[in-house]
Amino acid sequence: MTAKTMLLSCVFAATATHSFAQVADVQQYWTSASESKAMNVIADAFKAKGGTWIDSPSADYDSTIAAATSRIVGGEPPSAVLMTPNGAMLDLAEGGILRSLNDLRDAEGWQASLAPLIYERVTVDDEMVALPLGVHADNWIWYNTAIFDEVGIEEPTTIDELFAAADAIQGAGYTAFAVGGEPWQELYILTDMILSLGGPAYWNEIMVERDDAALQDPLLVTAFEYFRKVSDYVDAGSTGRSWNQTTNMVITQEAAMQFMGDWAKGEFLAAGQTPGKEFGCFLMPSDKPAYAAVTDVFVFPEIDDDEQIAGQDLLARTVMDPEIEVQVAAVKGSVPARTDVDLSGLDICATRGAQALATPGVAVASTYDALPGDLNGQLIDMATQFWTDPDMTAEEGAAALRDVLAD
Amino acid sequence: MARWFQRQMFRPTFTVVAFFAVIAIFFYGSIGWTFLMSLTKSSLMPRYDFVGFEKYADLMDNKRWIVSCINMVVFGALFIVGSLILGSILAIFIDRGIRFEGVFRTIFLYPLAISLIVTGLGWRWLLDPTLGIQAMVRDMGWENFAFDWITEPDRAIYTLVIASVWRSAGLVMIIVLAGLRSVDGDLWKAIRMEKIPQWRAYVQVIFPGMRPVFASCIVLLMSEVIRGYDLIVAMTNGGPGISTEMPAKFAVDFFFSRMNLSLASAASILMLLLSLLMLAPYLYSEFRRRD
Amino acid sequence: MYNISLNKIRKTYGDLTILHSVEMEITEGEFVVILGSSGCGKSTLLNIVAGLDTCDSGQILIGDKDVTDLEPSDRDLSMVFQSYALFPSMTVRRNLSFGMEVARVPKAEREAKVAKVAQLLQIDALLDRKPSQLSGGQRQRVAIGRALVRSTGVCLFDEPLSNLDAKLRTETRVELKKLHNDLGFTMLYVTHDQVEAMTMADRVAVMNKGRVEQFAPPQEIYEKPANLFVASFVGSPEINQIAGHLSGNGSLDIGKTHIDLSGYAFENGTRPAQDAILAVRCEDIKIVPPAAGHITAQLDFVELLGADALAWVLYHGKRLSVRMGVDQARALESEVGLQFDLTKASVFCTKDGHRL
Amino acid sequence: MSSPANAAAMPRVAVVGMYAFLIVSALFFLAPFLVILINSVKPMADIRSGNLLTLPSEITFEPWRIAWSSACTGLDCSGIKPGLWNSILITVPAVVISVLTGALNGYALAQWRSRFADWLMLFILIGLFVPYQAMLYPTVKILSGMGIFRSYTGIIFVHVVYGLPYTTLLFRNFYVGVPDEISRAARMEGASFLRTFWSVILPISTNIIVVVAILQFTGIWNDYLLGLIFAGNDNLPMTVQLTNIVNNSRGAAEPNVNMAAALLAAIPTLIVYFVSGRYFVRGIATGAVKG
Repeated sequence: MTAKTMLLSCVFAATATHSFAQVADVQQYWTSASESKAMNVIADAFKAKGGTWIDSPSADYDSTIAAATSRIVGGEPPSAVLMTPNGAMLDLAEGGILRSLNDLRDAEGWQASLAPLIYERVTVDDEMVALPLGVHADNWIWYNTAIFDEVGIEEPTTIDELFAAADAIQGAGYTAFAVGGEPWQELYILTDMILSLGGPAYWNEIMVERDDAALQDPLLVTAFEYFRKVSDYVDAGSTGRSWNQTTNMVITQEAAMQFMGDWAKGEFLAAGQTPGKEFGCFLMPSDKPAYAAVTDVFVFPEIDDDEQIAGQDLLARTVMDPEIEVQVAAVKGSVPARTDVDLSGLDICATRGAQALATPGVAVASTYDALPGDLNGQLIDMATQFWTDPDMTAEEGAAALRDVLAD
Repeated sequence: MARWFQRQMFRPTFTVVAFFAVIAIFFYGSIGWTFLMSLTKSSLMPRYDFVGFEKYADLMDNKRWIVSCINMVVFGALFIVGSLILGSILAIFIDRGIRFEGVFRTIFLYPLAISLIVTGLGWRWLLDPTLGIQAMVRDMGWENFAFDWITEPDRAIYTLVIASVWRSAGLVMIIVLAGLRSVDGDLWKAIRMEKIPQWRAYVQVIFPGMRPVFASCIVLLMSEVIRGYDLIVAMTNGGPGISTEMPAKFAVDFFFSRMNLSLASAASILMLLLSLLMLAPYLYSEFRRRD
Repeated sequence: MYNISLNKIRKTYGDLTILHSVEMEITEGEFVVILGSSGCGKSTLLNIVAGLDTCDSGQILIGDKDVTDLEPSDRDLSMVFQSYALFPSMTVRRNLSFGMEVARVPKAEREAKVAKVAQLLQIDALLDRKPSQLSGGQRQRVAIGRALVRSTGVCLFDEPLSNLDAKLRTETRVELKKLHNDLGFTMLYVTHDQVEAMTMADRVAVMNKGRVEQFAPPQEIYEKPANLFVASFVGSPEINQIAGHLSGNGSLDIGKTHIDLSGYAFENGTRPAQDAILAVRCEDIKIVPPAAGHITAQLDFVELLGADALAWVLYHGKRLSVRMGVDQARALESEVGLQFDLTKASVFCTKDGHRL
Repeated sequence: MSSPANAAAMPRVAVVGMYAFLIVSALFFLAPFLVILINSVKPMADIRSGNLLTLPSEITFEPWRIAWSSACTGLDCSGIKPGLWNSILITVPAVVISVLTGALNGYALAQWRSRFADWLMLFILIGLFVPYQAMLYPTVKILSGMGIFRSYTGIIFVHVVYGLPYTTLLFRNFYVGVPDEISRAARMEGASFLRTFWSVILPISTNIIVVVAILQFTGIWNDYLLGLIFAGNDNLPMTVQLTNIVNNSRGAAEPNVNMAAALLAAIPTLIVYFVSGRYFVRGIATGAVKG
């Protein structure tokens, strides 16, 4: 234990002497093996500090939101809800439903220790309303090293090198890009192209500020052309295929590369592969590198039960414990949201991610986090429409994108 | 008063009123509230800032909604007709006193018993050109065999029809079978005396006499069409693109993951109106029959 | 006291009037049959008496007690249904005792009554069977038993014999009548079968379109029908009708034929000139040589019925029936004279059908 | 059913054709089930190699064991086992109450003579078409007002109410076919409406009760969203765990475990179908579909 954590433990011990039991009813959707392990890291630490953890798991984000909002409507809110700092969080925060964590933030100095992008994401109107559990990025490319070695190619560093590599791979008889059939997977490919061509600054202009002039940029048309180009490399079974079945194609050396967030790493690990050995990873190549972050956060609904308020305090401190952050990241394949933690235990992909997140100006919010309301959903609809309709031109695609994003 | 009360003990009125109240509160209360919400701009949580019928206009501009509605009509028609035909044929055969009736009956019925989340996955695998039937047939030597409907935007909806017929034909079979078994035996004797071919007997004599049976089937199937959600999610999740989206999925998606409560509410209200429209012919004939 | 009086019972469904102010006085111990074709309102009337249906206006007295607003079970009456309506899930024993069970009659008393009725109806052996294990006749007995077991004094029957075959029906008819004689209950019995009405009733109420057309002993109904409807409804084959004009001198003119009605006892003794119908039963016509009778007709065909025969003759395009011996029927010529027994005939007003 | 009236001698070709059709149909119905079953006993290696329709290289019941007792469903990794008892505790009383209320309501409606009766039927029929996701928030509000939100009572109540239009319609259509004289006879005997229902009508409704009970059992057993929202943490049904296993979107997928979990969860419903399929047919045959 470091001196700092010992000190924190004393603080916890002090809080624990309150007459309240500390209860946390956690509405969450980390139910797969690796996710469950990660949530257990938090829960075990929480329990070790004297808290009582009530687990309310559900299968996915949608049902978690349905359950959480129902519980809020019904007057029995959970103490904490697992979600992402997206439009839903904004909506809850603006509705005055989320507890402000400013008191804890100021007491613990959290603002300084979080990556700036992440801090910005969890703060609404200067109220800190969520705490990050870990950060993923959705602009990774995962590849099969055996195929790369066989064809004799290196990790590409530009978008043109990427397609050149793809051609070489196709020539060797492999599927270059494994693409699944879920619409959100298709959107990721499009946003990868936009990020690669435009870089973080341009990304923020169109996704965060949603600037009209930026949306007119012909760069978008080029991005759609590349997006369309990817479909030339896709195999027949793409439609409806889940992302992890798709990852499986890379694992089994059927396909060379996949555009996917870093949760894909869990699939490789589960198949007994090691990063840097059987498979490799790189962020979407570009001269203006970017890291499109998807953050997992806890929000804490306003609650009037003293035991649960105490539980929220304890849970908040547990989540933000640097050691816990590192452990969660290691188990789940994500990157710690705190920049002041020891990265030595992370694998090569996570290390790359952590470095990118810590590099100023590289990290941006992914569409999922950045866009309010159901704009992300509309983008998904738009992307999949373009993807499945070969007659749609890149110009039309860009115009459709503009229609969604323009205010 | 006491006498009135005493008399009501012998009448169904109290019961009817009690249940009416429950249904009014839960179902019509919900419809009312949903309508109210459709006039607001609520996103994730209910809010009461009214904007009139704006959301309905948005809905009409929403390509996904329009596609969903068209899909529902196409899907609904094919699904209902398909289920009725397959279910009726199976019922006819089973009614002929075949061997192993119990085995066949159970096989045709079991789809109702298993969760759609999983059977949808089973179907998706079967229909997946690289994993399922197409791959299997090609492995057996027919290299040009193609059955990749699920990957084609124009045809994916037919795969949903196949899986839905698979799920519902058993129910239709049972209901029609029940109808067939209550057909008067003398009618069959007459048909044999007149030397009417069997198929004509079914099409022109037996089935027309079973109109209420088919009406019940159609109403049940329609409610499946309108509320159909699980199977779509499990099989195509609306894809490829938005080619297999349906109104119920639209509403559910917009309720939660799209955080657009008001739009989802507007969609739900329109779905109800749509279902009333679809029910209209049935209701018309029903009311006319009673009069 | 179990007399029943119905005062101005009226019933409508929307625009349709089912019962027009029905009045009926039934004395204690009387067997009254309500006769009518389907849709005449007879079953509705019975249900109103039973309390299963309500009337829009009017009053029902049973034993001088106003029961109009009482529940069926509070009216001291029991009922036998057309389909028997035995409770399918209960044994015969429980079917018989269920009503007493509801009324919380002590068990010993229930058993005693069930035993008594079972013996009376000879259904002792069936007590532990379910209705589905009984034949039609046995079900019928159980249904009657259920009505008798509460031994109220008033018993209602809604076409109770219509589901039995001809032989059983005849037998049960006799038994019912005997039962009535033994028990002395007031019985109100609805049927469309005139044979049942004729054989069992003390008095018959003939109903038509929601009205009681005539309420009288069966023989009177047959011999002196109050109107054309009753005359043609009762009796088989249907009463012969000959339309003509009743002239002031007491003859019925049919074209050039004049039938002298001096033998006929007109109601009130008056006979204003008007269009009228002469109605004569087939057994009240004698065959005579052509031109020797009241009218002359052409023989159409003959039905031999075993005991006797019916000759069908054509008169002015209308078919008339004449009952006669089989031998006489075999010897008929193609043209016959008909002689009417005018003392037994009826004359009705063509316009409204009332008896003249 | 031993010798149906329509069993005219069929030409041999027709008989062969009929059985061929039945067998092909049976294969069509069994296909997804077989895919699920086969893959539930395959090692992950087989599945990774992409052979979903081929037979397993070795049969392993490990996926079944994992699904039953060690798959992760949240913080816990103890499979679907913990939810089994909850599912039973919810489903059995919910089905019983649902059947009783549906029967009572259906009987009341069948008995109710009023010119509003048809309109009331329409009123209830529309309830069949309300997408239940649109009813969530209002129902939450009502239940929390009643103090039974997220409780054992609450989840049973919700299942009963949501099933009411369906059960009512089925029972009502059955009771319309029951001779009215039976109810009248009971009334003559002095039995009140409820007494008649309980002592006379309910005992003769076995067949339709089986039908409704099976349909409700299937529906309630397979329900996920209502259980998640209304049951409360202590009463979560097995489907919540099943869905948590099958649907986790970003974890490593193990389809063989998913399939095994689905089959495990379906065992009770399958048993119900096998055991009562016979009654099911008979039940529908006795009038569930009239009207």
